Amino acid sequence: MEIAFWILSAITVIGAILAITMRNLVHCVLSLILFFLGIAGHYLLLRADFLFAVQVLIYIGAVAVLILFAIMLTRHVTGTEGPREVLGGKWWAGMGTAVIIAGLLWAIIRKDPLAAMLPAGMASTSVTEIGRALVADWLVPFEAMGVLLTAALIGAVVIALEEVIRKR
Amino acid sequence: MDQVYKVAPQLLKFLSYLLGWLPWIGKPVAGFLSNPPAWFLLAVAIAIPILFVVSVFPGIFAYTTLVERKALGRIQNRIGPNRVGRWGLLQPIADGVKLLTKEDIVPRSADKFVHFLAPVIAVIPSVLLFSVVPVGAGLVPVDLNIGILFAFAISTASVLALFMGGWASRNKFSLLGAMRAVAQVVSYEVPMVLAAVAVVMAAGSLSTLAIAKAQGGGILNVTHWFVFRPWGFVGFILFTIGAMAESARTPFDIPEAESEIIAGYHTEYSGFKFALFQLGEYLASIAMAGITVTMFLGGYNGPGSGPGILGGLISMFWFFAKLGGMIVLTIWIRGTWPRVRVDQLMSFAWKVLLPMSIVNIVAVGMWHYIAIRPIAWVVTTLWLVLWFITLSKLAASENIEKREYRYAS
Amino acid sequence: MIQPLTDAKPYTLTPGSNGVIETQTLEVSIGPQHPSTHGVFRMDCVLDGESVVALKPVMGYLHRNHEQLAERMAWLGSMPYTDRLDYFNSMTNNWAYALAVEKLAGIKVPDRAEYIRVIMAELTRLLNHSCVIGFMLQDLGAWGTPLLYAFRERERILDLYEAVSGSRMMCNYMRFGGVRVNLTDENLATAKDIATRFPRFLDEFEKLLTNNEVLLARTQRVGVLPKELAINAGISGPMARASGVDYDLRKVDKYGVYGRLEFRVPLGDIGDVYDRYYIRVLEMRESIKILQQALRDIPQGPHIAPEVKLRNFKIPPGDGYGRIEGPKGELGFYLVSDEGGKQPYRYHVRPPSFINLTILEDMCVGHKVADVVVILGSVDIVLGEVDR
Amino acid sequence: MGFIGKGLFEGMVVTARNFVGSYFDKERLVTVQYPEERVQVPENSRTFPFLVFDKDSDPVASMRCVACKICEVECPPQCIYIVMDRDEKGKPQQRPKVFDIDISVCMQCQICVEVCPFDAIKMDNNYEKSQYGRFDELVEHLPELLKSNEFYNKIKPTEATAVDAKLKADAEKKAKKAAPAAKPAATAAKPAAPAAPKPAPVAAPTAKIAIPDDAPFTPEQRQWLSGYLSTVAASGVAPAAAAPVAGTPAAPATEAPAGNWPWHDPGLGMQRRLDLAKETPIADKLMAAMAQTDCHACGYDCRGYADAIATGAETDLSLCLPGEAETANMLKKLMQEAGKL
Repeated sequence: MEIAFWILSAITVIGAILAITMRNLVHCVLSLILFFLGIAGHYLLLRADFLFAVQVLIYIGAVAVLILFAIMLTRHVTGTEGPREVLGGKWWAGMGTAVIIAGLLWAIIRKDPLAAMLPAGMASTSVTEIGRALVADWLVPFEAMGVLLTAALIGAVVIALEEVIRKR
Repeated sequence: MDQVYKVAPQLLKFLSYLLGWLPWIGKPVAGFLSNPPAWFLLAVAIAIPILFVVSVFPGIFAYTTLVERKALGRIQNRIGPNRVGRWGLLQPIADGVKLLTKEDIVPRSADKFVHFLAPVIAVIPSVLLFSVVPVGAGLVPVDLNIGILFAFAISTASVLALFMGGWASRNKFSLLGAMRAVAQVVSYEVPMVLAAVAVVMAAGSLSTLAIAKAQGGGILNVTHWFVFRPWGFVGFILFTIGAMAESARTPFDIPEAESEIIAGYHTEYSGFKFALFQLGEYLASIAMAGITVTMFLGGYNGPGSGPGILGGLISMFWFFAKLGGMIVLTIWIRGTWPRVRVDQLMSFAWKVLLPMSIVNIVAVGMWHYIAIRPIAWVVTTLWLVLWFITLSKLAASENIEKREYRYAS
Repeated sequence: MIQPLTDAKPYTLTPGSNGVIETQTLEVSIGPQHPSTHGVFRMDCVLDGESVVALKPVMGYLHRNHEQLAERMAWLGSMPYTDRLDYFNSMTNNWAYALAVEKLAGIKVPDRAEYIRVIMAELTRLLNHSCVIGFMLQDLGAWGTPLLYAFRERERILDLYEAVSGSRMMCNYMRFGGVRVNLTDENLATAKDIATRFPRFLDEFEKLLTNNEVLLARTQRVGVLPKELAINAGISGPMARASGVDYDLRKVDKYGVYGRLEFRVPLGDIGDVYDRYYIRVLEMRESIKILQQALRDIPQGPHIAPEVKLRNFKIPPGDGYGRIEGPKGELGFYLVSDEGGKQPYRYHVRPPSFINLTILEDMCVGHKVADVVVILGSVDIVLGEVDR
Repeated sequence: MGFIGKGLFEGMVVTARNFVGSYFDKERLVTVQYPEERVQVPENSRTFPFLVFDKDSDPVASMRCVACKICEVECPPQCIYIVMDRDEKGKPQQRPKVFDIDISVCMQCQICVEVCPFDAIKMDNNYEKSQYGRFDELVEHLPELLKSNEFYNKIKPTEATAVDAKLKADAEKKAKKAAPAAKPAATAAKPAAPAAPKPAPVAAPTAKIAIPDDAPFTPEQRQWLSGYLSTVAASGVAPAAAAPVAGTPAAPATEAPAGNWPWHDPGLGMQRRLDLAKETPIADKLMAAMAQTDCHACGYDCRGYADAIATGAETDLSLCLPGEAETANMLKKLMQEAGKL
């Protein structure tokens, strides 16, 4: 388990680093997928099967593919040119962001109110319990999220429609 | 896996009995095997399903290609391969040898690394898919409690290989094929998952084994198959269409449409890389057929199937028989229908399949809440038929018209 | 040197400034090495995603100098070369050339020869149309099944051709003033057998295809050729008739003995790929009727005009245009004979494939790239005839 | 239309019927497994040309081809190449020394067969002519091209029977016409024989003696040959008697009987023929300059071509293919001498 954890962590970190340093945009996305895979592996390691499946399904199957699609639609896909410089001269901004996020995460993990609520030992992540949590304990945020996403969807349709109408 | 865990010691005992006859190493090995340590038992228990998946399904793949070529040949009034071995039985081996010995060509301007990686990635998800397909009563390589979801997640990943292959080849046809593949897989995922939701609702579990188990019982272990429910029948058709689109089988083989974009994403692949693409594609197709069988056609259930050695063997027979039936169905369709166009494919997925699968979910709900079976039958059937007629009329009115022809006087 | 299409005809999508995503067009050469171009034909397509925004047909990869060759050769010498124009329909090519020469030299063809020619031409129409539909379905991705059914039936006709003329495809069968070999009773019986058998095949073929929803969706309202454009572009044959142009040389010219035979000319209204498919099916049914009448009425007599010399055949100065309704459209030969008259001074072919191909872009633009190959398939070209 | 999918379902029924039918119905399984099974090719079937000879014992001598080059000229893709055989003195023999067909160029059109006046070239039906090379391997030479009349009869019985009957009738007609001339000269036949060259086997091209007893002939061949030679010799030794008859150019050219003109013998050299025609009108001189094969390459027989030139109906002097440049030059010379050019 230890070995698996380190291997997966290495994959995740390497994927993340490659994703922001590669020259070719498509390579970046492929590295990003590697990163997603590493995260999925971690979920599996934590016996969070459902999260693993959702991670693969949503992040690799949908998000990464969507990014690829966007790149293919916009970039010179058969060429090799990509961003020449990562972050430009503002590397300190990136570093600052990283430090802040790391600090936040550390603080949350240290003093998470959720962690106290959970029963001791391995957190159960079976489908049934996730389902129950979503539609019983966290119903309002869940529904709010649903409404938000629906609104985004409708917005996208409206924008696309506008384009279609203008084209005509 | 639990079953394998139980069987493994017996198997090892048998092995040790066999190996005991060997000189020198026979005795110590036999001793080790007859009383194995726990870690070894675990390793064996893990290895057996892996070996099973890696040996049986590629074998099925090899002979699927042969059966496909033979059956297509017969459909087209030809004989099909019959030169290598009796009835061409060694043809897959000859094909393999041929593909292995062919020159591996990589286009000069290709993205070498991605070009190399794509066929490898094409195979991995396809093999992983089999890990949740129950091949017999209680016999599933890994009984994940999210089996179905896992299958969908993994099969989506296969699109990456297609994209990588198409993009890395630096060929416009390949790129078109890759774009088509991505668009197709992403849009067919949705109705397929929704069709599966109906089954999950009825079975009350995401585990493939539980779904298969839920279809047991009834007369001859047959009548409880989901396909013999109104919603199950519709779900079966929706899921089969989705699975065929997902694994790019005719009439949805537009990512590799040879008459339009030559071979799509694998235009620039030759030799063994091409073979790997084919392997991945066929394995995915077979695995999807296996999942279809599990979800709708009763899985391993059939007359005589059940627990125990004999019941297990019979259940395996039923599973593979149904799998063969599904494979034959795809071949038959391949020999008959023309290919749909890429935009029609999309509009079919979004305008027919998606509404129909949502309607189907509602039908399962009705089925669940109407306690009296005959009424449930009538209501769900009516509901589904009405929607089917409406949707097909809508779809047909867009694309199809009836023509009359006149003659010059 | 072929100019890139984008230079020849600049095409820009709406630029990114006005809020629309900026995209690139993709220029794809479909052919000359492509499974669906029916030979070495190239289509320079400019694609916006999957849609065709411009298309330029590029021909000439199979140019064999046919016309100049004929001008260097005795009249008879070009007869075998006409086989190689549209190598599917050597019989009708032969007939068109023989007809032109006969017109120019004023040769009267015996009745039996005319009937034999009609039989051969209608058999050719059957085999051409059935194979064209097969090829079109192949382009649609039907994995060869309709094509191989068509080939199965074509084989019977080719067997007859071989038994009569000695060769399956390069028949070289017609001669000035008749045909080379007389049909025996056995041959006639075979032809009768084909004529009675073919409708059954057609029924099966139609059952496989005509109501197939995928085929309907793929072909209807695709590649529409309006009637006016068809007339203006000089389109002929089933393609013109599918667009509703009532023009069939068998009715217009009544060459051969077509005047004595009873048949109808099916017409379409829309002129899309489906119409072109179905018109061909209907034409095959009419062809069978013609065949049955011709086989019933065929008289005894000489199969070739006895006065026509094989060698040193000379034609007095003059010019003439002979045309027939080939399976692909109006196939004509324009011949000029000058002093000496041993070989044509000018020899020009009016190939239906070539002229029907000229409106490819008009039919394709706006459709998907997958439709382009189907539209091309429905035009029914043979590159031997396009490039010559 | 019923419901969506009906057409698709019907299509599947059709393919299923074909699938099952392919196991039971010969009509639905048309494959012929080629190397093991072969289709019986129809009699008319044609592939590449071959040259017919009559006698197995001596293919070269008995070949029907007279090297008239009509096929060479008429062949549309020009895949035939012929060189006429000549003896060491340069006298044309009535057969080709080289007869090549480039089967990579040949388009199997059968025009050579149709134009051949001697029924010497016919179409084979052997379609297995693949070779490993692309160039020389695909050129067929005389030895490969020569096939016996029996072979021709075997592959195309109907056609060959008709040809044989026609040839026999022609030969009889010829013999009948030659017989009166041959009779008086029968005694002269023997001494004259050496002068008359016979179609000689390649192995012994210089054989001068007509039919030695040790010559490789069967008795009936020997008999035939002696008859043939006596006819030839008869025409060769009776110039004075024949000349006046032939001297009237008005005689219908098409039915010209052989032997009325002593020079009408393709075995003779150009000089000898002209000597024989020395005292005759211009038309006969012209005729004597020709190759005497009556091959119709010019569109006439030899008599007719000469008459046509003499009367001015034909102005092209280069039409005699077997005579090659020799004849063309001589015709020009004769015409100039006669003051007609």
